[in-house]
Amino acid sequence: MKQVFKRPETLIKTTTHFCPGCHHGTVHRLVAEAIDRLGVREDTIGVAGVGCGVFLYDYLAVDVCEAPHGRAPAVATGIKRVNPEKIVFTYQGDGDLASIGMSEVVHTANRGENITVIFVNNSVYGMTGGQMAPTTLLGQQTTTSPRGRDFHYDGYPIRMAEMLATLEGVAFAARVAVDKPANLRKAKQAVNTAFEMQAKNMGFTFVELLSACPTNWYMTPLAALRRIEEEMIPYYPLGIFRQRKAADYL
Amino acid sequence: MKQVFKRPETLIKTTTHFCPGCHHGTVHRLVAEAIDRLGVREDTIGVAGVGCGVFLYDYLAVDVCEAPHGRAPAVATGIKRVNPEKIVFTYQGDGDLASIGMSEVVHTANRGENITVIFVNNSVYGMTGGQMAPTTLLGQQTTTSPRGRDFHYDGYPIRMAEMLATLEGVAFAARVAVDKPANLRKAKQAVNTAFEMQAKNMGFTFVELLSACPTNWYMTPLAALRRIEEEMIPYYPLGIFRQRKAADYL
Amino acid sequence: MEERIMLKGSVALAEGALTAGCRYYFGYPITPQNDIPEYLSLHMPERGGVFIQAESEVASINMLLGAAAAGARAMTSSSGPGISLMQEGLSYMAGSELPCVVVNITRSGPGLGGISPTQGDYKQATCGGGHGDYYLIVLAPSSVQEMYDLTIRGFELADKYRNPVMILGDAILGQMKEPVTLRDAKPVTYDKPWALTGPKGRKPQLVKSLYLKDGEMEVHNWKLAEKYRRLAEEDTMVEVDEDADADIAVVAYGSCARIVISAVEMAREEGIRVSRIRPITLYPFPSGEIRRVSEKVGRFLTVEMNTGQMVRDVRLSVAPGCDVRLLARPGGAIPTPQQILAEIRKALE
Amino acid sequence: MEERIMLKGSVALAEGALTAGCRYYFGYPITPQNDIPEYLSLHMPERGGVFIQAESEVASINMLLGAAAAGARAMTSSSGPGISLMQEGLSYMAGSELPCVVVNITRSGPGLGGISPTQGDYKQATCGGGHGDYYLIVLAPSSVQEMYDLTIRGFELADKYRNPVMILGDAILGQMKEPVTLRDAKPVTYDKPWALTGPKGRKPQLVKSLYLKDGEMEVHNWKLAEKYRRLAEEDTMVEVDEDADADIAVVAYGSCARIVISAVEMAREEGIRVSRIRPITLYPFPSGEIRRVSEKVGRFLTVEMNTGQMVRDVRLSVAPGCDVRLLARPGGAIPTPQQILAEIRKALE
Amino acid sequence: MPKVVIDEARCKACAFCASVCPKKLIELGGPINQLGYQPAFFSPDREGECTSCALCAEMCPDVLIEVFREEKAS
Amino acid sequence: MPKVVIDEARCKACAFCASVCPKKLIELGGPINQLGYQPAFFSPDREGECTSCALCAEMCPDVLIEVFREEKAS
Amino acid sequence: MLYDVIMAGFGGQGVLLIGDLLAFAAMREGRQVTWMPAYGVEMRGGAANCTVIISDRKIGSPLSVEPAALIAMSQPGLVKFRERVRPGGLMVINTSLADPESVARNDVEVVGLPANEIATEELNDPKNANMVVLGAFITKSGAVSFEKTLDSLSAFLPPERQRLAEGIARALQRGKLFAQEGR
Amino acid sequence: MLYDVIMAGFGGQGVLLIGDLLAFAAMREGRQVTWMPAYGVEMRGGAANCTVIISDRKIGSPLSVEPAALIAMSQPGLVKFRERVRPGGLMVINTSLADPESVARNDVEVVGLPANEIATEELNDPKNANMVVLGAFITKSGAVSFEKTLDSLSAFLPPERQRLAEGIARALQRGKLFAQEGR
Ligand SMILES: Cc1ncc(C[n+]2csc(CCOP(=O)(O)OP(=O)(O)O)c2C)c(N)n1
Ligand SMILES: Cc1ncc(C[n+]2csc(CCOP(=O)(O)OP(=O)(O)O)c2C)c(N)n1
Ligand code: SF4
Ligand code: SF4
Ligand code: SF4
Ligand code: SF4
Ligand code: SF4
Ligand code: SF4
Ligand SMILES: [Mg+2]
Ligand SMILES: [Mg+2]
Repeated sequence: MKQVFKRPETLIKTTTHFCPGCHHGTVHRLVAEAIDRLGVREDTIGVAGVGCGVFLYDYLAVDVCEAPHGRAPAVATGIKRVNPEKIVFTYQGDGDLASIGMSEVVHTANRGENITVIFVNNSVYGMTGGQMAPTTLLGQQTTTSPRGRDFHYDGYPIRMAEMLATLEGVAFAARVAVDKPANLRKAKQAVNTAFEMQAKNMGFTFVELLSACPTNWYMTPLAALRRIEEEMIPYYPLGIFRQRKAADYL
Repeated sequence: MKQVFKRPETLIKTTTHFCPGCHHGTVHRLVAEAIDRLGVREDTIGVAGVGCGVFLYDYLAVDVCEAPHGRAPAVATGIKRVNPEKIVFTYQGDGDLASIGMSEVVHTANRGENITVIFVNNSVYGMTGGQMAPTTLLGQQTTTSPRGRDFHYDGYPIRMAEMLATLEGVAFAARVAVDKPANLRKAKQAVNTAFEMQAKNMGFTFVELLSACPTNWYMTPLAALRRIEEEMIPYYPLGIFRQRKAADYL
Repeated sequence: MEERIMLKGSVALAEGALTAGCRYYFGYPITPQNDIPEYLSLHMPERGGVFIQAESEVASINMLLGAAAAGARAMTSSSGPGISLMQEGLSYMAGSELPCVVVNITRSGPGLGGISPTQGDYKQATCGGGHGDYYLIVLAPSSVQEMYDLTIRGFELADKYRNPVMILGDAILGQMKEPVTLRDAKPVTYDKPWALTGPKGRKPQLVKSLYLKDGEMEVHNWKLAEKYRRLAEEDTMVEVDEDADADIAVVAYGSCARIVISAVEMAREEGIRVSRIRPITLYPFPSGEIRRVSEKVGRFLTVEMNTGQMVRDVRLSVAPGCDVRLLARPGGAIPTPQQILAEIRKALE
Repeated sequence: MEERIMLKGSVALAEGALTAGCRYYFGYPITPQNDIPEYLSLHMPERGGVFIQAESEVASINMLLGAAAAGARAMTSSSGPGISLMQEGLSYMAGSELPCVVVNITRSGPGLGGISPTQGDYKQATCGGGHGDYYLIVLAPSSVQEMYDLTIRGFELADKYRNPVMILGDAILGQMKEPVTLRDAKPVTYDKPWALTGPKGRKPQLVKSLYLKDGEMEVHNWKLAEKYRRLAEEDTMVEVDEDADADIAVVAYGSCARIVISAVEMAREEGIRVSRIRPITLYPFPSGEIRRVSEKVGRFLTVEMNTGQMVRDVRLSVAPGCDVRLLARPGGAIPTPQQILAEIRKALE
Repeated sequence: MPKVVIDEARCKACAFCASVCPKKLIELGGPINQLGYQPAFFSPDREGECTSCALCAEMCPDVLIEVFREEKAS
Repeated sequence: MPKVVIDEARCKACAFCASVCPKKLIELGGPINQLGYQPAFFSPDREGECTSCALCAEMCPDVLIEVFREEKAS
Repeated sequence: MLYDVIMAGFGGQGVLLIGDLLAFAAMREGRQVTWMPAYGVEMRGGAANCTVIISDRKIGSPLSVEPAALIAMSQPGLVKFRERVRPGGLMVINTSLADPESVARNDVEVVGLPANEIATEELNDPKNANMVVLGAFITKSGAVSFEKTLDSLSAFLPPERQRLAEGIARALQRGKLFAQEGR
Repeated sequence: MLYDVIMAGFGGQGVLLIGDLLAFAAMREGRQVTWMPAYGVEMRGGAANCTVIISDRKIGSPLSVEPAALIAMSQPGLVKFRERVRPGGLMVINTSLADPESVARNDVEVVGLPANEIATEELNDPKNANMVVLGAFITKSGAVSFEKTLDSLSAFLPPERQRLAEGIARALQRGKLFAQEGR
């Protein structure tokens, strides 16, 4: 018997603190697989943003630095400049990256910092109990948009991948979803590409993953999968918004 | 004799602290003219960013609030929400807005906050003595890029008008220059439009003005004018990048 | 009518803000204070106010600065890391003499720390926190009723002194429910001729903290200092439960002071003579009352949920020679009445 | 070789950092400390190091956090408003036990304030500043030579204790030139087995400040407290110029202490017996030496360029009954030797 | 040896695996586990129907499913 | 009354006005003013050549130039 | 007199709600009372608990190191707190989801009742299993008056939930009966 | 002995540089010395000034309230500091750009020299007007040894500027001559 699917080695075998159907687990796996694939586990340093992904260090067998909320790209910059030959990535939620961490991610992208940013967009603040995120969809009810997000008061859901793709420093910017096998395959591809391009010193790479937070969407896990397809993807189109060929940069 | 050019009333008659050939004076005038034109001087509150424009209150006869460096859009948000019927604008340099204030301007724009942002892009930190700004051109020597800005270390000059134009909350985003009469006329038009759209509650309006800082460009004022035309405009194209019609928003 | 209703501390605080006439809230989520923005996101619009979830605490404090400059009663709330991010803005508000209320429902630090109740932010709160010569007015409620009452008082003091006020609570006070009596009386309000509303029928006005001309800044600093002196004179608050023949006085504030109540009861049952002092304003610190009590009692015990911070203020306050001890439990640990009692006994040995 | 060269304070400090082996600088411009980034933007790359102008002070401190976590000697510098913005990051670094050097060339505050020399950030520096139970090691140079020497020492102490170190200077010390002797000796370095370099041949490692499990955080807080105790024991620095028969002792630090030197000379010429104490570490504060001197001298004068901040630490240090006076000039005003002398005379009346 | 191994002790019963199996070979509702969930389990006796496509495993957010395939005789 | 009035006391001699005047009617190098600059001035006796186009005024960053036009007899 | 009780279970079982009701009833009796929930990360993973303290004097700490009583709605809830109940104290256990045998103490009074079964099968009202347990607890402990609790129900429930009052009252009554009759 | 002097002028006139050279020469004499410039916003608008203090003992404040001397390279520089020079002190004034008459004090020694004219017309070296003034100041004040100042020039100048040494020396000499001969 040949094993056709197994846990990536970089993924520590343990019970996670994630809720049922939470896609953080899925994204952890994709990252672990990309690291395994490049064979760089021992040369990898992750930077955990603050959010439900903060316990990255309990799940991935790489070195991990905890960053203050939103500041992971700046922390990763410091780490990468000291260790330019190591693989450095950040793992951030949408509150972390698109709200409080907007300035850091934009400037790190603009500097073309040679790191990978894994951006888990679940359209809500998971860890703190379901408040509105910058990515919360219009009309979506959260604990701080109890009448549904209204652009007059709360602004619009931000499309980070598109915005970052306008910056010269960005080597790769893609949006993928992890709601079904077909999308998962593309997601895996995008995460792999991002790490690979980093390994080739091609600059800033960014993958946004549309993910479910069933708990704070007040949905069953299966209903949450449907919401990704029916509500998120229409507003957040999937695709690669920028991809640099090595030659352009060097 | 008919007076065909006079100081706008909103512009206080006094000697400015600006260096010879500094375009802050020009931009102050354009703002004053727009306020005069709408007849809203008594209903206007300006928010001064930190930079050579911080003394706004010495030059414009409107109420002024000093904001911490980069935070003018947040301060303006607070003021506008309390006084929704008043005209509120920020006056910010490129260090203030595009570096430390990135997060505030992006989120304020995204919220569609009904204010006007006047963005003086002179590609350098004037007030603090000529350090590199996010808008400093590649190769430009400043006191903190003594070998010329190098994108490997310092990243790329950021095109704010284009980036903000990607956001749904933005009603108007334009880039103009103040280096010669023809451009000045368009600049005046853009500033007028921005204030006018605010008066009509159309959302966030943004005007980027390419301006000279002869002192920190180590140039004569006239050479500085030429630099705007020959070096800045080619990298920072002039134009209107987003303009909403009222109906779209309401 | 003096009806009591059961309210959560955070909700009582939010209701206090609404009662005080606060109609502008700007804040960013952080545990353990999310009940405040959540409650206000629902109720602020109902009362004609504005609730904005800011993109960060830096944005929150600066939106607050703008709203305060425009003359409104406005508030933000956060916890340790967020409060640290507000230090620049707080310094600006103090420097520009802008009133506001900032709530810190603390979590244990430093860093990301833990979310359990703590008093580890005492230093930051009472030192001003940001750069320069200024102080926040710091109020420390000890019950859900006070979460309500002191929030109202906070808005009044902020306006009276044109200075930011901090309400320093913790997760116990924020999460617990207790019976509360809501106020009927109208909160005191103050004219704000300095507010920025556009220069209609008057000269243009200016809110700023930049003073570059020779000597200006010193004048401004002494002006602020004089304000803090007047504040200490007129508005220091403290609760003293005095035993005229006390052998020891116990000092504690906030939720910790509740536990001291239990300990003091136990001690008194044993026949130990104890006075109890609860600072309500942490800045201005009730040095006068502590000094007065210390002139009769030679032994003090300070109980804190940190590694020992307020104890410095107690030491600076007491009469020379008075012995000030410390019982400290940091990191979200909560001293038990038994432990405090043991410490009282030890101090009297 | 003991050659003296004329250096600007900021440059001496930057050279000190390079001598200490610092190869990573992250900072954001702010007056009056721009000479430091400007000098390092030129010289850091020459020595194989990295200079990054960060987009903000928040980014600076977090890049520093990353570089420190990776095991490098790294530095940032700023002034009041920027330092306030770093408080969250500093709290995280202290909580995660990361070494670094943060320079504050002060400007007068609160708010945007002024850019003249001041000691208004004493409270912020010595209180930890950010949220939670932690302290920075605070070094206060008083000459250009010390700008160089204490920066080197700063990196050593940071690594020894795995704690952020603040160099607290002001515009006088940053802008002035004085003769300086550069060091030949190699700076002390420390192994950093905890650094994040990828888990090659070892278990994965972790830099964090989050402690959520019951009791963990208290243990961590006491661990930090024990470190600060050891720091005070082993590395408190103070300069004492003692007159065995002094009638008064004058305490001042930094540039202010220089003016006190002139004043004390004038006083001694008049026959007044004066001791002079200059804290070099502001945290840990040299309470022991002050206590020792105060056991012989009943009168103290604290001179500060603020409204009175260090005076609290002096009062907490002196023997009971010792009279501690204050001469304070905030907002960029600089007390003159004459003024100090007058105050000394007054204290002795 | 079965083709599909589910770590039932850690299963949180999200049902993602069951929802994607083209053959509907996975059911929910196993005996309650330590986490308090009634886990997914492979339908007894239907192993032959499994194509080892691993869609179930790909979808499991907690990465609890291992999939094997019989090696072709070479 | 002249067509072009320059506030020479405040002029910083940037030369913007002179550089744009299509008729080259403005010169630099007037007597040093309080600010320490040798200000711009309208070339004496060339008033007739001025078209009141106001380009000089538009360009002055310190807004020191006023321009008048003779009103057409109606 | 001071009476303190911890109630623990899964999120969704309504443990915070029965704490709330108990505290409310105590307030209506004119007594001092505090209600303190576990919050934040502790909540993730579905655990929920709260502490209610009722007293005739000002209440100090709203937390209990050694409570007089425990209401355990689930096995993890029971495990977490079973050692802390003070000797002589009371444990009311929902035997549908927790095993009273696992207490292994003989210095406390243990009352077990299959609340989920009772609520679902007898009352046809599975949501009110918590109220069944509360009814039993109030009856056993006398922490508040049972009658006053019933009386305070309509004041306790917000207007849009008044229709639930009847079901809750029935569940409380059923719990009381179980406490009295052991079935 | 402590000697303190303020030098003031426009930016670009090299006032900071002559302060630097004076301080450097003093250091080479083995003395204590401080050099303190005005900085920041004060610089905007073109004013520049610095204070040099030379002493045989440790120097306290590097700023002077009442300096022993003033070097005024411009009229605004003269105006700003003319009241502060201590009675009996010295003022060396560049009469090309400042008016000694405006001092209106008779308790200080005033030396005026048309440094710009001298440098431009006599030396054909307009950049070194500042050095002419410094030469005169050193000669009048004796703050440092004139010869030692000349000697230290090559050490003072960075390698790429060594070629300037000769012109500076000539300018210093010319200033010395003026101080000695009044022309
Ligand atoms: C400075 C600061 N502000 C706020 C918080 C509280 N906080 C922790 S996680 C979080 C948001 C988490 O949301 P997101 O980044 O979307 O991650 P998710 O949990 O949804 O994966 C917030 C606001 C904090 N830790 N620090
Ligand atoms: C928090 C903070 N950081 C830094 C500064 C210092 N500072 C003042 S103005 C400025 C930049 C000015 O540049 P810009 O915004 O481009 O304005 P300009 O002067 O060029 O018009 C800086 C960095 C400050 N005041 N506050
Ligand atoms: S709260 Fe949301 S994001 Fe967090 S673990 Fe649960 S499902 Fe995942
Ligand atoms: S420094 Fe530059 S921006 Fe500032 S006033 Fe001078 S020219 Fe203008
Ligand atoms: S491997 Fe494919 S066929 Fe087999 S159980 Fe999984 S999803 Fe079904
Ligand atoms: S996908 Fe995983 S966690 Fe979800 S039900 Fe299947 S095995 Fe369980
Ligand atoms: S108005 Fe026109 S023509 Fe007349 S001086 Fe000005 S630029 Fe020249
Ligand atoms: S444009 Fe204005 S400031 Fe410049 S030279 Fe002409 S008048 Fe003077
Ligand atoms: Mg999220
Ligand atoms: Mg600029």
